[in-house]
Amino acid sequence: MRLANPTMLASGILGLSAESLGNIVKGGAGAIVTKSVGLKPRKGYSNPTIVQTSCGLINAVGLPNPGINEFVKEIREAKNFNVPLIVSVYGFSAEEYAKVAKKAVDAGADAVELNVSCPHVRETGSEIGQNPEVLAEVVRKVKASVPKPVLVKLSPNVTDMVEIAEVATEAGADALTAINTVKAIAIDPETAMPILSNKIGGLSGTAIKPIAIRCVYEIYEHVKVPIIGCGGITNWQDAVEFILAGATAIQIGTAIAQKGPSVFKAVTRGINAYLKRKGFKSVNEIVGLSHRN
Amino acid sequence: MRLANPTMLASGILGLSAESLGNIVKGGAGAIVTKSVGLKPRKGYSNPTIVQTSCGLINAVGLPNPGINEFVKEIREAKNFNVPLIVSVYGFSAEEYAKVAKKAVDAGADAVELNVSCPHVRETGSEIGQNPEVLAEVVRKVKASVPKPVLVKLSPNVTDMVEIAEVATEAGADALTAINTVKAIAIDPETAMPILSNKIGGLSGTAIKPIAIRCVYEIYEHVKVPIIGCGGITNWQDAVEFILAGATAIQIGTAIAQKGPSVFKAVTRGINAYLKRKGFKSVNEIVGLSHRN
Amino acid sequence: MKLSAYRIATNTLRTTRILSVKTESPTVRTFTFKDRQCANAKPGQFLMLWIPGVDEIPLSILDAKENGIISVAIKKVGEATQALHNKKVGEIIGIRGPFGNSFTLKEGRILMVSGGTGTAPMLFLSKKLASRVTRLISVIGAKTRDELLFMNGMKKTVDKEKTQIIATTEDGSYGIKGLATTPVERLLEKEKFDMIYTCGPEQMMRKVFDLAEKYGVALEASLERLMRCAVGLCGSCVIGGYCVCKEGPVFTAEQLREVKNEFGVSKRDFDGRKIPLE
Amino acid sequence: MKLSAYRIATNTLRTTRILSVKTESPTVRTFTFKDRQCANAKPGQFLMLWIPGVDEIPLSILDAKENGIISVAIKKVGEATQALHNKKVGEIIGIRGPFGNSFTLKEGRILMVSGGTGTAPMLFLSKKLASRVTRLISVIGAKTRDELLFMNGMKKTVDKEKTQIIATTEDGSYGIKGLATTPVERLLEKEKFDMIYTCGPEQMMRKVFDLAEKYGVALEASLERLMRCAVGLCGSCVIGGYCVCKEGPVFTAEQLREVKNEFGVSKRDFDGRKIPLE
Ligand SMILES: Cc1cc2nc3c(=O)[nH]c(=O)nc-3n(C[C@H](O)[C@H](O)[C@H](O)COP(=O)(O)OP(=O)(O)OC[C@H]3O[C@@H](n4cnc5c(N)ncnc54)[C@H](O)[C@@H]3O)c2cc1C
Ligand SMILES: Cc1cc2nc3c(=O)[nH]c(=O)nc-3n(C[C@H](O)[C@H](O)[C@H](O)COP(=O)(O)OP(=O)(O)OC[C@H]3O[C@@H](n4cnc5c(N)ncnc54)[C@H](O)[C@@H]3O)c2cc1C
Ligand SMILES: Cc1cc2nc3c(=O)[nH]c(=O)nc-3n(C[C@H](O)[C@H](O)[C@H](O)COP(=O)(O)O)c2cc1C
Ligand SMILES: Cc1cc2nc3c(=O)[nH]c(=O)nc-3n(C[C@H](O)[C@H](O)[C@H](O)COP(=O)(O)O)c2cc1C
Ligand code: FES
Ligand code: FES
Repeated sequence: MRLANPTMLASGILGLSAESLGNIVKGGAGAIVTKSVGLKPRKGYSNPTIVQTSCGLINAVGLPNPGINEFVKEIREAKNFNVPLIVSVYGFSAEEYAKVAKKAVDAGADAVELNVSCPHVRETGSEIGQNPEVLAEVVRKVKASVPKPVLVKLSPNVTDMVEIAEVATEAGADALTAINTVKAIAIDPETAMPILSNKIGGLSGTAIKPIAIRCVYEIYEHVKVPIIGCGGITNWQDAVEFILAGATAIQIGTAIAQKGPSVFKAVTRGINAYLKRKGFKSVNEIVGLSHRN
Repeated sequence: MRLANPTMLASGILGLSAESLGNIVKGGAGAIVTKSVGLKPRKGYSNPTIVQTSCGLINAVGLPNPGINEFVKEIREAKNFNVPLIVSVYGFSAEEYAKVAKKAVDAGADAVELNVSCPHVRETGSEIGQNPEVLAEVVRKVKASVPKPVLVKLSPNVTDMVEIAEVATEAGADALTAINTVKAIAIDPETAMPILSNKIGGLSGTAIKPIAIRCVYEIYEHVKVPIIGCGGITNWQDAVEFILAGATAIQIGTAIAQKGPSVFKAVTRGINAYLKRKGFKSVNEIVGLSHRN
Repeated sequence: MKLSAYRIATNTLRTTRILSVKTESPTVRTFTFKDRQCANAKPGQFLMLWIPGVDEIPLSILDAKENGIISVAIKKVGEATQALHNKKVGEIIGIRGPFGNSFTLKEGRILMVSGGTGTAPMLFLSKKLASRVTRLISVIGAKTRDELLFMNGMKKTVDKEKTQIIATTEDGSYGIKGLATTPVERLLEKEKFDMIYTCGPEQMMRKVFDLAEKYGVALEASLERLMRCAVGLCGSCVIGGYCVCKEGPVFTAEQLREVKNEFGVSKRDFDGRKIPLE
Repeated sequence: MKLSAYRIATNTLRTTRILSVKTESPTVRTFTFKDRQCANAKPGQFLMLWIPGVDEIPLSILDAKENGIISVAIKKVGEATQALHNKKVGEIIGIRGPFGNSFTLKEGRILMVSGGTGTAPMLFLSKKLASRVTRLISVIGAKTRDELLFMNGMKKTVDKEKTQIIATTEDGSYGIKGLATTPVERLLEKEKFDMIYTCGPEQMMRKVFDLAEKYGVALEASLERLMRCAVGLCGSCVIGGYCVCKEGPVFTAEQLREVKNEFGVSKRDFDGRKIPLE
């Protein structure tokens, strides 16, 4: 899988319709990741599903999606954009992950990203990614059923990132995405109520950037597969920080709310200017460079 | 241990000298927690030991402290301020924790807080607080050697906050402080270097508030001991949010850099005005109120 | 693409108290509250209103005064709106916004066509247009006479010489019998308009759009879609390649042409599936 | 307590390139670089300078031009300062700050007493004072002639009529033989001063302080302590109840009286222990 540039859309951001994904491609993304899709349709949680904090967003959308059987239409349409299409997949069992992944690939996905890190839906997401045995089984089953690269998206809500990263790669992950959102809550003082209908959600945006970069930094020295950095990236400096920490590519989500889809172009331009100024020929030359001493 | 008001100084902030602690008391803190002290003197890491991010600070000071034998002087002086004095304690073994705690209490500490959550010093701090067996042993040993309340300060860098909180309380913790800093890093794009000399540090300040409140919220339903909320508190609204999540008192650290020691008075005033406006008589009436439905 | 278009400062949730509740019709009540951040909201913009413990729903801004007194008109259709109708003065609600774009303020000869609570932004718009128009015809539709909204408000807004208000009711209990669209073709045949603004049930707007296309008149319509984030992230509100929360809710005829196969035809359900408009 | 005193906006680390390096003495070099946030720094303020991969150290600002050209004078004393001395034009350093308070700008008759790189903030201060003073005596001390710093700079700054520069060297190779404090008592006997400013080795400043107390002259001294955070959090820089990084580095005679048993006597080591000043 070759990317035109190292920027990718993060899963769950405008990723349910092919036309929206098309706008992201127009905005300059080097690859697109769909919203996480499961075997059956899910309505998600009722509102509020999103709440802003001083330097981020907490969301508990609850994985709304039309189910893979319906979603294949969007996949077929979105595969016509000339960038790699990665379908994010979740399931309530290893079999479900594998089934959904297979249907996604059959419909034309260039790769699948396993969402084993959503912090707000029970019996899937991070409940899988926090459990080494279950995680390994999920990755193995998916690997066995699809001939395309399998990315595993990691949760920061674990004691030991390295352990989980190693489990995922040993089970066959072709790349790791780090990170999904950080478990968080917001409570309104006036009503004494958690604001999100699901109460607990996941924190994204600027607030989590230093945590996300640390996760990439930690796992870089222990795995050989490419790492895709994600969490709070708003500008090229953020992207470069992730790459220097060990990321081969990066994903952008929350920043799209402020900067629009053209954030991908802006970040790519910034990375290229940086490489040129520093005398490097490609992103690969600076991947993990901060580990040099 | 009775506090004049629910605000406390967080450990590691101006907490190495009695005179600085005195300023914090003048600023209105209801209790003071010292810098974490160990058995032997430690110089800490070389600079940079602190780096600012968009909405927080990352620090890896490395637990500099003069060792408990020297520090007892400060304890004896600081116990004269008319607020509870809590000595934060770390060790490289359960025995060390117990020894330091005993010396602190013998010198006059009203309670000890066990730092089992510092994310940047090996073989102590979070390496202890992330391991249920070791944690239980540390808490038990300390409990057995001091007749004063033992607070356990929890790390957010764990898969399961509730498990750790339960282990700590079952081992005898009289209260839990949540949370210490979140493991993080900052890399400078121009030099491609991690900025902190220790590379990895702990994120504090506004950025981590929603994570800290979530930790308090999660453990509140599972433990009976008081919880002291900590992480990113800057104003009374933040404090109230922690209390509604389940905290009986709160600690303030990073905000002192912007607001000075009078932040304690300002927060206390705000909490009191809130209670009055809402018709409550005391903080206790609103502890954990957000769990009501 | 201007950066300012992507500012999300107004996305912070703040709580405020209901200042007044007024019953406008058997199913519609207007609520006022104070909110500084909405003080400069423009006609067409919407806010997200949090009913603590129940839901958070998008509502068009009915009026925004400089002193921060904001009003919204709410039609009781389900759980959230029912819960709101039960709320009394002094109770706490939460607000995010204002969100989205707004109607352009045209000069000259204007036609407005609205139905149901769609009349809310039209009333707001007509206040802002009052001084600029030479003619304003406002067609307001409802099922029955007592559901006709803001007739008086609309009358007061623009001066009588220039303004004409046409009511339609499905049961004929007031004004013209039929749908709001019924008088529109006749009006377009007779007069030349510089702009048609429309807001209301989507099938109604679609008809108005088709007529506007036929007669070559410029048009802006305010659309509704499922809103979650309201800041262009979650994708629940998409129509074609547009996020209604951010690139809308007001769309021009040119844009509507692009989404012709969805506009007035289908929307996306809570699970993201396309379903026919009921 | 003003809120502005607690702003930490300048705490963000930024990197910049060394624009020039000048050898001032066998042990001291001045470095210039561009940094907008220090453009309005005041005499007495300091910055934290990051030597990537080595250390981050506090340095007094020697000069800050409106165009953001900043200079610092660095004495080679250990690993970090040695590493800095090896740096060449174009190499990257990091900057945080400016931090701390500054000298008050007095009018009238001024005495300055400085030693070593303590002359750096004195030179900066004398530039700001130039137009306000009626008399300025600057006592500059060093071990030997070639370590006397900024004599020329100081001469150029204030006009000759008003200014007198007195050099002292311990070996008598230039000016008065002895310590910077040697001529001070004589000066205080002879003349009345409105303010004494002092910066340099702490024992020197302590002597100047004792003399100022004896002769009843106002004094401000710039102190050094171990700096880590520079924003009043970590507590490494405390003297008495003060954080030198925030409530200092400039202290008045009144404040110094409060910390008399530490000032010129002891400091806190890296592990927080009080140790005697060497
Ligand atoms: C931009 C915009 C402006 C609006 N302005 C007004 C207004 O001024 N006055 C007014 O009364 N109504 C307005 N609405 C519609 C209003 O949001 C819905 O009537 C309300 O959400 C219904 O909620 P409920 O729980 O009462 O009904 P439910 O029974 O939950 O839903 C009834 C229908 O309302 C719609 N709906 C429910 N939740 C949402 C949501 N989060 N986002 C969008 N649609 C939803 C769905 O189509 C649903 O089928 C507006 C909608 C949008 C998108
Ligand atoms: C407010 C302030 C302003 C200063 N201004 C200047 C100046 O303009 N020019 C100049 O040459 N020097 C200045 N210094 C002193 C300078 O910071 C030290 O010389 C430098 O840190 C020594 O570092 P090193 O690694 O070369 O030496 P080391 O061998 O590491 O240390 C030598 C001594 O320097 C001191 N020191 C080391 N690290 C620090 C630190 N982080 N904070 C404070 N002191 C430290 C200690 O007392 C130590 O014993 C200033 C110090 C302070 C606090
Ligand atoms: C509204 C929203 C919805 C999301 N949905 C998903 C999802 O379905 N699957 C997933 O793996 N991650 C999801 N995420 C997480 C993002 O993909 C990303 O990991 C996270 O937001 C951090 O990146 P950011 O700070 O750039 O947004 C979602 C994030 C947001 C804000
Ligand atoms: C400079 C600094 C030093 C700290 N040192 C300690 C320490 O010694 N022991 C400890 O338990 N926590 C220490 N902490 C963590 C704080 O006590 C607190 O848990 C954390 O900063 C979150 O709170 P805040 O956001 O209010 O700062 C330190 C934090 C900072 C910023
Ligand atoms: S409501 Fe989320 S993108 Fe429009
Ligand atoms: S250097 Fe940290 S408090 Fe002054």
